[in-house]
This record gives sequence, structure tokens and C-alpha cells, in this order.
Amino acid sequence: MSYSPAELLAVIAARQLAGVKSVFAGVGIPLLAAALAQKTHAPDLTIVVEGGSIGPELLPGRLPISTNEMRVAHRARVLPGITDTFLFAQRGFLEVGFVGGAQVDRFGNLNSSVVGSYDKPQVRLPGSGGANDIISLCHRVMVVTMHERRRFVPRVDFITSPGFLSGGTSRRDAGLLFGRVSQVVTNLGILGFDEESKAMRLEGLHPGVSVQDVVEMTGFDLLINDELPITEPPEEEELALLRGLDTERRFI
Amino acid sequence: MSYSPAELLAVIAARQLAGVKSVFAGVGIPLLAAALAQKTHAPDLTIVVEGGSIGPELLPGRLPISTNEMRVAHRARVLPGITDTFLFAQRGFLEVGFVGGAQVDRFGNLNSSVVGSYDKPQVRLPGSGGANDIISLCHRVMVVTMHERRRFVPRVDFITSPGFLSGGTSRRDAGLLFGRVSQVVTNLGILGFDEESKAMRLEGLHPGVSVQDVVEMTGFDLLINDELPITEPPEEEELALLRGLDTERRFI
Amino acid sequence: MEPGDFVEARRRLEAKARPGGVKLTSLTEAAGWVKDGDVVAIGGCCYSRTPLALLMEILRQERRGLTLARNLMCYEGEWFIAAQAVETVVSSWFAIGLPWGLSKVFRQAVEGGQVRYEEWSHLALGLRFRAGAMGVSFLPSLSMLGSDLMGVGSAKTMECPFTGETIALIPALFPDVAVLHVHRADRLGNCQIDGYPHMDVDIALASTTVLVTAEEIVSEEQIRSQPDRTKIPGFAVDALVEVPYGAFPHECYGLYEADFDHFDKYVAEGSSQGAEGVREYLDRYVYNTPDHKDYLSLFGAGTLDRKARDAQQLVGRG
Amino acid sequence: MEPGDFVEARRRLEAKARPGGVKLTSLTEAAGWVKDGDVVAIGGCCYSRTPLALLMEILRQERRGLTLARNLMCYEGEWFIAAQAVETVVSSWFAIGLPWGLSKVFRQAVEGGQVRYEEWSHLALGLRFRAGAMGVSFLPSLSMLGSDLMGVGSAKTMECPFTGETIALIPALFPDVAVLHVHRADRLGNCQIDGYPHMDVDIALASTTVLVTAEEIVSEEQIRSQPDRTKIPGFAVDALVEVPYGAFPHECYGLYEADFDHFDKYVAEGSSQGAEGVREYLDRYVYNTPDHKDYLSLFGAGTLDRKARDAQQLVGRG
Repeated sequence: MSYSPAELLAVIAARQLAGVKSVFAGVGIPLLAAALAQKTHAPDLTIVVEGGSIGPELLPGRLPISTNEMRVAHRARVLPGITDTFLFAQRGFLEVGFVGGAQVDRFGNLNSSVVGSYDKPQVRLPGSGGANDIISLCHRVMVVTMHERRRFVPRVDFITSPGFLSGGTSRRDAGLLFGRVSQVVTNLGILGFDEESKAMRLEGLHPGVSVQDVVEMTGFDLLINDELPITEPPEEEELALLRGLDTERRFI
Repeated sequence: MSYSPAELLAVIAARQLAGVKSVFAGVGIPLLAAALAQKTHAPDLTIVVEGGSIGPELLPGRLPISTNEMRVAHRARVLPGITDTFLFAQRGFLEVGFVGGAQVDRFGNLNSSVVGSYDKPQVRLPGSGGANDIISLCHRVMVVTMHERRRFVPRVDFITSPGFLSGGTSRRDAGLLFGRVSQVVTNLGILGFDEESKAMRLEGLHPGVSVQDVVEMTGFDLLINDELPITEPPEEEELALLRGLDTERRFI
Repeated sequence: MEPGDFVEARRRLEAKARPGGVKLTSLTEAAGWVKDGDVVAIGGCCYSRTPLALLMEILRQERRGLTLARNLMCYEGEWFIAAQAVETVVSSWFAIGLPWGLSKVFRQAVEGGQVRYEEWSHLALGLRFRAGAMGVSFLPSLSMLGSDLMGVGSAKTMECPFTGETIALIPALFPDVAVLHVHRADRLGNCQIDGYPHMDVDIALASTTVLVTAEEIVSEEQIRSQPDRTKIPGFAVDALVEVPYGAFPHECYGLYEADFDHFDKYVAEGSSQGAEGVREYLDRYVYNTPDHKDYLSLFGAGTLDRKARDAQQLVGRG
Repeated sequence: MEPGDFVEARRRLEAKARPGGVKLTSLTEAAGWVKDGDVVAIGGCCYSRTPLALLMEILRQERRGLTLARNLMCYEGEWFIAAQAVETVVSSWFAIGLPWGLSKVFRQAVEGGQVRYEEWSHLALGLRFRAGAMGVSFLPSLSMLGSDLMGVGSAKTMECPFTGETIALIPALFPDVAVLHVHRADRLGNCQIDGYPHMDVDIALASTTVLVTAEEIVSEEQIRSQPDRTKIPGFAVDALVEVPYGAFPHECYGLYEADFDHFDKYVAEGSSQGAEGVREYLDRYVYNTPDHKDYLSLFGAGTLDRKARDAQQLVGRG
């Protein structure tokens, strides 16, 4: 069974939602993963999108490209205001969130603001959008990203979205009493964080990927679990469902 | 032209709304006064009722008896939540408010909570409802009440709704930066407050009422203006309009 | 839970694993979520959209030591006092309605010290629910500043760090249980309310457990066809029961007007006699009438239809 | 106005004597409310319900030194940068949309120091508008805590007086002008929005002056027949203009979908060439097309109808 890295990401992310009741998902891979999970491992999953849509369904061939358009409202059950939608997360209603970023560091901090300094940026990126809120407010958050050395940096240039900050208890000390980055799902493997130090740790590999592959694509010293289970490859059914959602192959 | 004290109150209160754009009105005399003003001196008046109704019209014979029922929603233009309705006032959208109370003192403070002490009340009254908010948040507030000695007390037992507190700058010092009690309209006359001391002052008399009548019905030393204009009595048209609204004579 | 303790409130919500599926149940099971000593927030306002069917079932289950929180209390408050089910009332107003004067039952209970009345301004109580809904410990306001209400509950003042002015901090209220009545919901608990929304949405989001009666359970398709009318998301709801006329003889916007004749009767025969009079009323209307249809039949043939017509006229559909 | 200065914000509102009557006017007069240096808040979100007709008229009137505040900026932001009309952008995100990558115009302007980007989290910016709408100086939140965003704007932290925990205080934003596009309004400015409400209501209530375009001006009777659908009260509105397709080629829920083909064309012919390319686009679509009907005709026959059908299909009415 052949599949693209994006398909792998979507399938693996979907599996992490097994049994989950609510997910805060952005457009692209996260929304596809959530929709796939709903059809497989998480039948009671409520999908929430930051533009203000609860319980939408994807219309194949008309996948949304922003979180704030009619395509995300398709067959929704509730269309709350944007602020209210984030407040559902702040109150504690939303279990899992998805985020990404241009840079991620060993404590799971994400940068989607600037390469270089904030005031004189080398590259000005679009900015947080809801990423900061999702990572600060959901019960747990999954980073879903391609695994590239320029992306996995020792320290992000700017913390747009707080992971474990400088590790240890620093996240909680900053007032972030809830939530955490629970997993980093990449096209190479699955990573987590050491319970004490909160440093990133390789916890699983995708088929055909070696530890060395991951280390080479990571710009900082990675903790590595003794046991590294190999991910079950995407099943035919998972891929078929996924491709049935993204018929135009817009994101996969 | 004969009229009841309640009719007099409603007509005088309505006249105070000349040119006003928005009024926060409770049921009974205030709502009747607002509706009358709309038909006479204040054609652009928007009536706001605390149950969450903007721009309702009264259905004669079906006058509301609470601020939160369908009768107050009749032909409304907006039906916001209750909290949002008060927040319109906090933001500064609402010009005039109406309040009443079981007791009013020489600084315009109102009590609708308890006679006696809060913890061991002699009479437990219903409580603030929106009165505290209206008097704290509208641009200016009119107290509309029957003039009785037991009601006009030197110091209210409990400040449910803050007038000028202990006078002078004390209202502002407490953080109430906006609004003020501008007038007290009673069945005997019209009262205001001294600019400096904020003590209550008689400023006008209704037809057939003497200063002595007012003094006797007031339980504290009242300032008295040198000039005391006599109120123009209710006109036939005003009374006809009013009686056309409250056809059952429920409030007038 | 202490006022404003958003940390504990969120922990309770997270610990709960609120079900994601079908919420339909019976009145008996729904009311069974309420425990002795709970803080119960009541939706609607005064005699509008009061969840009377659910409240009656809570009374039948003989809960004790409750705190009732509602922005304007109507006579349902007298019921809980007469049934000795309530210790504290958190409200901004407690009576029946202007024409019926002060509540004798309420006065006697508070003046006699059997019930504590924690009074807030109307906005302040609304902000307590809203702060809870937002998952924060407080909201700033000008409400209650300078008044003696500041000394009653747990509000604080502080110097605003942006303006230097004194502001009031109104602490969040996180009720244990919310009891609400809505116009329609799908089986997952996505609720639509017509007309006045009152404070129901904030109450639902602020509460650890949410019990809802709906005039009508409708298809998921119907909810999906007008998602911008859905006020309460299903993930906030624990139990849902279809109860037509579930607020009667209080009103439900557009569907039925309040039965003021019954209010007159309630006051004349029940409430004006004090707690004992209310208990006699409860015997007849609540304890001996466990089925809501039987209860409704006590209001006389034609009353429900007449009140439905009255409602349609008021909202311009008559 | 300093962030969070609710006192000054309210004084401006009170001083204004907002008209109580009919708000109907022309695009030219409506845009005339905007002054050089104003903070202009833009409704809708990204390419949904953007008030493009009004924004184009503001560009035609050649304002300078504006601050634009919008939760997610789409290419309208590039227009103001290319026209040298904007000094500061207050937002949580600025691009065109995922398929079109980073905004070259935005990058060059910010990296080159011509435009300051004040970045907030999406929720934090929403809370800024909401605090403004509520007439308070700030709202508490957990958003942005611990992140470097705390150092960008004017948010503060404090120890919560109820829980002792560190919380963020997000200061109110009181824009000088709000620019909004809605589905329908009566002539008094009572506005109804279908589908996503985005942040428009808070923006309207927070702003000193509120300019609205509506797809349709309807009778007061129609608004009164569904008052629970009215989102913005007329007393908050200063100027109102009927502009069908007033957000096109951005979308308007249920009425027309965004014209992504035009986005491709805009990027290929305009935006990808940098500010100069955008200026050429503006010459053609904005400066030389002062009438909105003429502007719409540039999109080709049949496009509007097709996008209307696409919208109906998406919302289940197709």
C-alpha cells in the first residue's frame, strides 16, 4: 500500500483520537484526521473549528481552506462566535487540539510568528491565529508536522504557542494550569516528552524509518525511548476513507 | 382635568424624556412614561427593558407585569440576553434610566433590599433586580416614586442602589465614574441635587402642592430652591394617550 | 466550591468525561443528578421559561440543603423554601411578580434566619455566570461599586492596572447543576431557544452538570438546517428530556403565555397562607402528580390552547 | 486612546449623541467618517464577510496613518499596505489563505519596518473587542500566558485575587471606527447576520463609530418579526448602506461563496508582484471603479449567480 507523507500524518493523527470526545481542529491535515477518526476510532467525536463551527461535516471536493468559511459550516450543529468558540476551550470542554508551526523546539514550544527577532524579523510569518489559544487551553495538544531539521530547532526564535517553555514546571509556573503538548506526530515517527524535564523524546517510528533518520532531521539532542514500537502502516480502509474526503488531493 | 397621582407621575416622567434617544425602563409607570414620551416629546426614543428587549411596543390591554416576559418582547427589534442588555448600559449606550425603591435618602441612595439590618431584617424586600445596575451605569437616572415620609428617610437602611452615597465626590471616589441621579419625580414635585454637596433639593411643585406639603412628607431636611416653578398639569392629550396604553388601568 | 475557583471548576469538568452521544433520558433520571447540598442554577427568568417540570421532580426526590441561584426568582423559590429543600438563595430579586406583592414565604424564611439570601445586582449575577462560562475567576465591572451589596457576597474591588480607577471584580459562579428549559433540541443536546435567551447559555457553560427539558426533541437534520439558531452545544449537556409545556404555567416565548389566573389562585389558596399553604399546593400539584401530563390536566381543558393562542398574538403570529 | 481606557472610550460615546433615527447613507458619506490616524476595526474573518465595498471606498478617500485591527487579515490588508494607508496592523494572523502562502506585501512591509505588526493570539484579540463591548478595561484569560506574545502588545499579568494563580489581563480595544458587512438591516441600523457571527457584534459595541453595509435593507416589520435574529442594535450604528455583494469576492454566508479563481488571479497578477502589483490591481478594481456595480461587472457574467448557487449548496439549501 503506498501513501504520501501527508496521508501518513493524517492517518496517524486520526488514530491518536481513538475514544476522544471533542477535538479542536484547523483546516488541512488536522481536519482530515478528525473527520477520519470520526468514521473509524471515535464515533462520538465532536469536531470544533475556530472560525466558530461545531460538528461540521466535510463535503468531498469542497474542503475548506480557511477555518472561517461556509465550507467549515457545512452541516454544522452550532455556529458560535469565534471568541465564544475559544472560550469553550478555556472552560475545559475541548479535549484534544491540533497545532503546527514553522519551528518547534525540544520543549514543544512553537513559533509561527517570526524567523529572527520580533522587531526586525528576517521572515515575518502570518502569526499565531488560534495556535497559542489551542495549546494553552485544550486538555492536551498534538503537534502535527513534517519532520525537518530547520523546523526542529533547539530554541524557537519566538514562542508563539507555549509548549513546556523552558521545561520542568515552567509551563505551570507561568499560569498555564491546564493542558500540555502530549505528542508530536511527524512523517518520521511519534514523539512525546519526558515527565520530569519535559524534553522531547522519540517514542515510536514509522515503517522504514530509523532512529538515525530522526536524529538527522532533528536540530537538537533528542531523548530516545528504549523501546520504539513501529507504527502500523495506514490500512487500506483508512486511506480509502481519507481519499474519499479529499477527493481533489488538496491536502494529502 | 382630573388625574390620579400615578397618571401625574407618568406624565411628568415622560416630559423629562424630551429629546432623549434611549431609556432603560422597568415595567409599570416607567414603561408607560417611556411609551408616552415616544408618542409625544421623544419620537426617536429607543426603549430598553432589562429582560432583554430593545424597541418593544406596548399592546394595550396586555401590559407587561415583569421585565422578562413576551409582553415586553412585543414588536421588539432586538432580544439580547439579560447580561448583554445591562452591558449596553455599562458601555454607555443608554442615556436615561428609571429606578424606584422602598426608601430613598437625601443623597439619592435607594434601598430595595431590607428594612432593618441585612442579616436580621425586619422586612426582607425583593432586592435590587436591575436597579443597582441602572443607577450605576446609565448617563443619568430618574427616581420615580410616591412621596411619603416613611420612604424619604435621612439615611437608607441599606444602599441597594447608589445615589451620591455620602454626598460630595463620594460617588465618584467609589469608582462610579459615570452617571448620576439627576431627578426625583414624585407625586408632589420635582427634586434635584445640589451641585456641590449632592444633597436633595426641591426644584418644582406640582399644581396645588405647597412647600409645606413636601416638607411634611420628607423625613429629612430638604434644600429648597428660591424659585419653584409650578408643573404644567397633565394635558388632555397626554392623559388620553396614557389611558390608551393602560386600558385596564393596571398601573395608572 | 469557592466563588471564582476556575481551577477546581475546570478539574470537575475534565474529570467528568461528559458523554458525547445521545442525552435523552427521563425526568426522574435527569433530576437524579442533583445531590443534597448542591448549588443549583435555574434558567429562564422570573416566570419566563422556568424549568418547572424538572424543578418539581427535584422536589419529589426530596433533596435537602440546596443553594438555588437564579437572577430573578419567582414562586418556584417559595416551593423549595416550603419544602425545606433550600438553605441559600443567590439572586437579585425574589417575589412572584408586581401584582402579587412581597413573598410571605420568602420574607418569613429570611427574616427568621432559616434561609440565607445572598443578594447581587442583576448584572453582577449575570457576570458571575458569564465568568463561569468563560472559565475565568472573575469579570471586572462597575456594577455594585459603592453600594452595600459589595459587602454581601464575595465581590472584591481593586485598582485597575490599566486606568488606575477602582473597579469591582465579580467572582465566577460555577453551579453544580444547571436546570434549563428550551424550545427544541436534538437527541445530542444541541439546544435552540427562541426569543429571550435570558442567561441560559452562560448558566449551561458555567455548570458542572447540565439538565435540560425541551418542548420538542427534533431531528439532527433540523438542527443542522439552522445551526445559527443553536444556543447551547450538545457537549455541554448531560441529560435531556422532552417535556411539552415544561415551563407551564410560566411562559415559553412564542409557545404559551403565563397563566396569570393560576398565579392568582396559587397566591390566594397557597402562598398567601405562608409555607403551610404552599405545602398544600405542592401536595396537590407536585407530590401527588408525578406525571407531567396529569399535572397539566389540573389547569383545566382549553387553558393550554388558549395560552398558546395568546403567545402567538404577542409575538405577531396570531 | 490607550489600551483599556474605558473611561475615555465611554466619554467619546456619550459625547457623540449617536443619532436615534434613520442611518441610511451613501458609501462615500459612510467612509467619510474615517479620519487619518484612526484605529479601524474590520468585521468578518479572513475572506468571510469582509466589508470590501466600504474598505475600497476608504482607500479611494486616501486616508493615511491608519491602524487596522482584524482577527485574521486577508488580502484587504495588502491593499492598505500597498496604498500606504496603514501604519500598524493589530491581528493574530495575516496572509491570504493557505493555498496562496505567505503575503509578500506584508512580509516586505513588516520586515522593512514600514508597518508595525502588533500580534495577539486569536482569542486575546477577541477578548480585546469583547472587553471594549462590555465597557471595561480588560478581561482575564489564560491566553498568551508564558508565550512571547505577552511582550508584544499591552497585556499584563497579575495574581488573581480569588485563586492566587497568575492570570493574563487582556486590555480592551476601543476602535475609532468599525467597518462591518451584514446580511440585512432595517433603516434604523438593526442588523441581522446569518451563519457565522465572527466578532462583529463585539467590534460594533466597542467602537466609537460604526459603519455598516448590508446585503439588503429590509422593512422594520421584517426585523420585528424575528427580533431574536438581530445581532447589532440600531443604537450602535452610525451609517448604513445597502450594498448587495458588498463582500465579494470574499464570501457571505448562505448568499455567495468566495471566488477562489479571482484569488488565484489576484495573487498571480497582483500580490505576487509585491506592492507595485497590488497597486496596479487597485487601479483597475478600486480607483477606476468607484461604483460597486461596475466593480462587480469586472468579475464576469455568471460568476455572481454561480457563487450564489455554490453557497446555497454548502448551507444545505441547494
